[in-house]
Amino acid sequence: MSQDNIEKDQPAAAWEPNIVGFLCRWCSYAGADFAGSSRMEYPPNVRVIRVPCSGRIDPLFILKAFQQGADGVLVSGCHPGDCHYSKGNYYARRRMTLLKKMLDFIGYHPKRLRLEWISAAEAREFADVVREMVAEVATLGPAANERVENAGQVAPTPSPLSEESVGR
Amino acid sequence: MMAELTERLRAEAAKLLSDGRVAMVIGYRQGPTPTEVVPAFITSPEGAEALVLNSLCVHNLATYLKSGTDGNVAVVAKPCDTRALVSLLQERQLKREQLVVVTVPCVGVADVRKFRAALGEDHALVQSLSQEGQDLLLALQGGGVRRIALADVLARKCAECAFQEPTLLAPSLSLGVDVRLDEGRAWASPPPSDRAEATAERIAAMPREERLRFWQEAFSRCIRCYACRSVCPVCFCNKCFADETMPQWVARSFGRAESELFHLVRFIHVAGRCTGCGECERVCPMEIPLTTVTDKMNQEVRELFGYEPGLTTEETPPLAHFTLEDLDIFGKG
Amino acid sequence: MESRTLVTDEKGLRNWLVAVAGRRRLIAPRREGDIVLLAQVSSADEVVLDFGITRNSPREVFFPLSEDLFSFRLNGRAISIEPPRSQPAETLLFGIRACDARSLAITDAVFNELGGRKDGSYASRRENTVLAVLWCNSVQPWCRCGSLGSPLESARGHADILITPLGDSFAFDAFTEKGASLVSPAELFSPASQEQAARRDEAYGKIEESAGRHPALTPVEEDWDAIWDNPVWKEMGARCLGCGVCTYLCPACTCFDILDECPGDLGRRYKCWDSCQFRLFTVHTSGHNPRPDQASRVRQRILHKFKSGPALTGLIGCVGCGRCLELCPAGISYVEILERLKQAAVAPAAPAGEGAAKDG
Amino acid sequence: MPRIGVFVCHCGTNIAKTVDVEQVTNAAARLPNVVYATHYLYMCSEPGQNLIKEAVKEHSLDRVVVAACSPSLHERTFQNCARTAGLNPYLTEMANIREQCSWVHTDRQQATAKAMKLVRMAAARAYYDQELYQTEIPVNRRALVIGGGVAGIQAALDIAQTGYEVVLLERTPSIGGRMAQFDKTFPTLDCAACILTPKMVEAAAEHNIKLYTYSEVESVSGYVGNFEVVMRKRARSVRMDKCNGCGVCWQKCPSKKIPSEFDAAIGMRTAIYVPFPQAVPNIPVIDRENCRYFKTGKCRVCERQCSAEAIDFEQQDEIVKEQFGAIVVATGIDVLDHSVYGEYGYGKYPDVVSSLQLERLINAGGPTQGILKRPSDAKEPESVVFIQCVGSRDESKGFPYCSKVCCMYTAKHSILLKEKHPETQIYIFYIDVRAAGKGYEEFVRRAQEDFGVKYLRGRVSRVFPRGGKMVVMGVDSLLGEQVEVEADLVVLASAVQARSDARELARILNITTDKHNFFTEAHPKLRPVETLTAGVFLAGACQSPRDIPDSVASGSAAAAKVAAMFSKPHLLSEPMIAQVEPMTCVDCLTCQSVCPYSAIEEVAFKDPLTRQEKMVAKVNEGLCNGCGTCVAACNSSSIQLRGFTDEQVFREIESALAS
Repeated sequence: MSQDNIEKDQPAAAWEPNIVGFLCRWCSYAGADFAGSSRMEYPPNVRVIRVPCSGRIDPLFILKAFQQGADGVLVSGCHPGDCHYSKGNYYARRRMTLLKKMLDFIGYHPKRLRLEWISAAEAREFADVVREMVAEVATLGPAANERVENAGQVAPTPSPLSEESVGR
Repeated sequence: MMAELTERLRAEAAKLLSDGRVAMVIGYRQGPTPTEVVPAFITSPEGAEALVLNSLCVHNLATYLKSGTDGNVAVVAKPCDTRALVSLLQERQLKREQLVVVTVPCVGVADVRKFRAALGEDHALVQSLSQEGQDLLLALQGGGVRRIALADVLARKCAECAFQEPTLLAPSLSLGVDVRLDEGRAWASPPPSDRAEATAERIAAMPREERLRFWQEAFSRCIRCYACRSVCPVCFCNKCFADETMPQWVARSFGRAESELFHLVRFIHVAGRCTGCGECERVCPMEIPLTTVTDKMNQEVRELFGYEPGLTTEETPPLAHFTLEDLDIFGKG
Repeated sequence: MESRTLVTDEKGLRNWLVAVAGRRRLIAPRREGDIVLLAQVSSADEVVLDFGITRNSPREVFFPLSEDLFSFRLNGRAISIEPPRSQPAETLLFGIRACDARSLAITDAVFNELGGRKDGSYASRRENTVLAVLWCNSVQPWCRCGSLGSPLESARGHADILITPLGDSFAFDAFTEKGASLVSPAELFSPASQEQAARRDEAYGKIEESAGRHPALTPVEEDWDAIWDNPVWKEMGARCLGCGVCTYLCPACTCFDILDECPGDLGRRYKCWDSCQFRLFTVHTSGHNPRPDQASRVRQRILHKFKSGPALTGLIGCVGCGRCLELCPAGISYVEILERLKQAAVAPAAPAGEGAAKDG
Repeated sequence: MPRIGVFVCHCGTNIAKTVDVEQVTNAAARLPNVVYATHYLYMCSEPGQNLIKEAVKEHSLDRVVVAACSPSLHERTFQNCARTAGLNPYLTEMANIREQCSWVHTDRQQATAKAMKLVRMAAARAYYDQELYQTEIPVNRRALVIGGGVAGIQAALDIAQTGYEVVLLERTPSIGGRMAQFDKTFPTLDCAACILTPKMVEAAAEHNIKLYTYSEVESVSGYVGNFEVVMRKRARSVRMDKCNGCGVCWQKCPSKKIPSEFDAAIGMRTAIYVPFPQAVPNIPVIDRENCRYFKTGKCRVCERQCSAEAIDFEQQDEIVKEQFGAIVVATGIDVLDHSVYGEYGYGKYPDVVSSLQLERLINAGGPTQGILKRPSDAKEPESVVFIQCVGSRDESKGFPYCSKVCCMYTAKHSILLKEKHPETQIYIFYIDVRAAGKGYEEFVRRAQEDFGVKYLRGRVSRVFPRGGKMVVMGVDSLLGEQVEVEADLVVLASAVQARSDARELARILNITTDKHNFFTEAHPKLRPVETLTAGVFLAGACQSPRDIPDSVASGSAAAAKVAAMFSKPHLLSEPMIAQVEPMTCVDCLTCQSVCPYSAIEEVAFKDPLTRQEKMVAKVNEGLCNGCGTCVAACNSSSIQLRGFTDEQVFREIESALAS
């Protein structure tokens, strides 16, 4: 079996949740590392993107991830009061809150976006959050099914009248 | 009353121009046909004669000030329009000293689509338009007069209007340079609200899957003409993320996913800044119920942060600000 | 080629659509939200027969909002190119109006004739599509088609089939082989009676004479110098919001852009609509913009349709469908602009902001 | 087009056991713009790094992606490796396939697939890496120490003695601070004055130290290495250049009944005064609120008496603006105002005093020349009751924290009293005795065992007078019974509290405070004397309750940090910081309102295309710490965070999800 097939067939063969995780480098990413050095096993469905601070996470990142076919997005930063930059996570909290309210209103399942405060010491918490979220998203099923055609494909939704169209 | 008021408006505008207080008065004038009203940019005292005032003055003229002004400008504003002016001042896109606000009374504006529907075949016959209180009067060819009650064609935002006082004239903002024509006006108690239309409540009440389908259909109609963005008074970015190519956040190729991304990000960008003028929805050629989302977001902002955009320049928009009391506003799940 | 007129009732019409839909992709007016759009329909019941004009124009059918030219795969430093996936399907385009049918003459000129080259995908879509015009019941406030030639001629000249509502029934006239062959099966139709033919001509006549007209809707003959700095540009430029409503709803606009996208190692090159009204339309890499303000963009749009365009193709770039008149967020009327230009040719232009020009 | 090299590490079996490094390498080799991919047993090892260096040369790579452990472990290693290979260190990326892959997954196929994904993401990101450079920030090698207590003095001396200029700024007329008020110090019982005074004199004599007493900080601008501080030197009404400190003026001053701050209000002072005899500088100030001349326009006694003609009633506050490279905050503490404890009758009954007042009452330099006389009738008390934790560890009064010093100074007081009058009965109500520290526990035991001080465990409920004595009612929680003790004097061990105006100073310095208004350190363990604002350091009790040894230690620690900073030729700015694109910036300054470091300023910018000038936001590279909060707040993406650009994150998202 060729290398990239492994990569490709994974979703095809048996659907697995695709979750993107944005972790602040000081707390949550370190917490994830700690979970590693403590050999805590958790499912491989989360793709971690390291950012300096949860305050760096533009709601645009999350929306783009969903548009690209993510089934869930995990946002994690330092506990309130512990932000390495003292305030970033407070802004993140407001942004993510409004974002979630909007996604819910638009019809996305609220469980697909998760905000967690995980410190560098909280290896167990990180592993638990990943396990829990993967399980939850797995029961929700592929976001692409909810948002019909095209998520994540190279080609976008066909223009409504073009041949590829499945009708508006 | 409207006629007399229009006269006062023309006089004030002419005076502002002849005194040299302002280089331009932005107001309303009759459009290409008697049943159309369009923004007017008056630069000469004589020009002021073209100004009109009636319930077809739907446009929020603040949007013409979002990229600043050269020289002093006077702008005609309905009470609710002043909120957008406040936002522009708050976000430093306007200089108060260059701005003369001419506030006019408002009995609500028409939903132009409903108005045209009500007018129907008579459209071609209309010679002139005038207004009596909450009735629009259309003089028809051959002497007839068609009377359309505003209540029957009222814009939804007016049915739900909570801003009958110009916010801009709060002492903190008034430089005493403004012209108030809105005093003593009697706001007829908001006419029967037609909330039956797609309002946030109705959509929120739908089962999630239905909501999802509703919005997918809506967004898949979008042709990305960007009229919503162009008309929005708080969409004042010099370069919109949607036009960004490094990276290309939103593909230029068409399709629901791309259009949805554009709209969702735009909703977030105006969240806590949107002053609810409803222009985005008015101009959408595909009639996507955009204000349903912006209203919903404003409601969330109100409940979460106790903030109402466009009331004061003292406060900071909620996403540019936080308090330690936010605690677990995100909630679980 | 003029075949004899056939007649069927609404039930028959819908059955015909069902029959056609069995063989071809059916694109027809469909209600969405509060508007009627041309869209691919899955069942004939969705088709709307009573409407003014569809909000979107048929150009989408031949000139999609975006279409792949090819896709490519990156492999290390190597790039492999793959042809586009889909071939255009056999289609019946039902329910467009005479004015929209006329617009195809303009898009044909641009995509199929200019420079003696054909735009492959446009051409094949044209070939694979049968046009069935649905004759108008009434004249809409914004209709200006009358100014640009007889609606009936537009239909005869550019459609394969003309379907005329006669109240209780519909008259079918096919002007092409393609069209005629599609008006079947025979059992659905009966030949038109004298009386029905008369009613059909009556319907023609009603629209023919009442169709919106305006004297200003003719090519701009004045010199460039005479019109270039007309105050109307500045006035409209100030009012124009720079959105794409007019150009994206216009059946005769043909501007597009070509871009690449490459998430991961699989990319594509595609063509998509663009609008001369967008600020970025003409921006150079250097940042310089030859059309620096909205006034110059409004001027571009109007003069391209009524001066430079006609000079190139011999055709006015407008069919008077009225979409831009109805839906411009700022109430900008190209009719008013043309009128002002032509006035200016005789009398000096009125200063900006004074007196509203009347649009007949 | 970048030329990317991918280097996959086995990490022995740590990675190779669960991840098929072979497959990962082959997949990597086919990623866009990857021109070379290989794997090795230990990439971080010498041969591993050499392998990278050679590949960079051989395949002229300009991007290096290392798939190995966590970047927090070896990012530096491979950045340096790239540097020695002639690349800009910031053109390296790491894919964390150990901590976040091989160590947490067991299914080999899944782990391998994920590893390939992580490599793909890293490579996609690397494509958009830019060369980054640290910019040099000049340092102004002068330090400002705010607060002339023992911590501030120590910090000032240590900095000065490493050869850098220091301004030691003190709000009161003399340096010395709290320690100067004390009689003796625990646990050694050596006299506070005897050990502090020499330091004060030394500070005054040190040529690198400028003393600004009776002065305050008005405002601070600038950033690390380049602060500009505006200070107000309040008018003393006495000319320092003329006064010789003879003291005639304050002996002759007619208004004598002013409660002395230094004596904790149990002693009196005159309107023109030095706070205490050993004051440095030993030059009086006129307290204009209380001076008869300033109140009535008549008097001028001191002026007449002053042979040095040093009195100057016209003197004005002097505003000075000076440049500093670093600031040490050592503003110390206040003592709880006991009136919140009505039940203890402080302020109501003269014979209920605070321990600070007791310090003055038993201090040879104090109002009673060190003979303990109780305030009400100047009688020498035969029995004294001490109440500990008055305020401290008391949620109900909003002081959940322990004041740290009360147990010790109460023991000290009891011993001092016993030494002078062994027959005095002494009771101490306590909750716990906290005596952690060198010789502390022994000290408390001496009080109990050698001096027979009676420790009663329990809270006091009420204090009230009865027949010329104070009655202290409380519970002995060990015996579990009500106790009632009669005493001539009651001493309250009052909670230590942040300065009432600490928040204001924090605002001026742009540093943070905790919920009790103590200044917060950058990291409680690893950066205890730094603040989040680079160049501002903390010393002494302004950070948390401290005793003298701790305060002195932290003073020296802060000094060491300052000296280390000054010893560098220049500071290097963090390279991964935000940067504004002025062409698209619309100057809404949302970035400014969200920046935790006040690093955004507004500047004029001339658009090269329109040639028009406009105002835009600009990032101060000295202040920016690179959190990126402003970047996410900018709707028009006119700010980018170097090293974490939108493009890079975008490509990571894309490749994380691209099939």
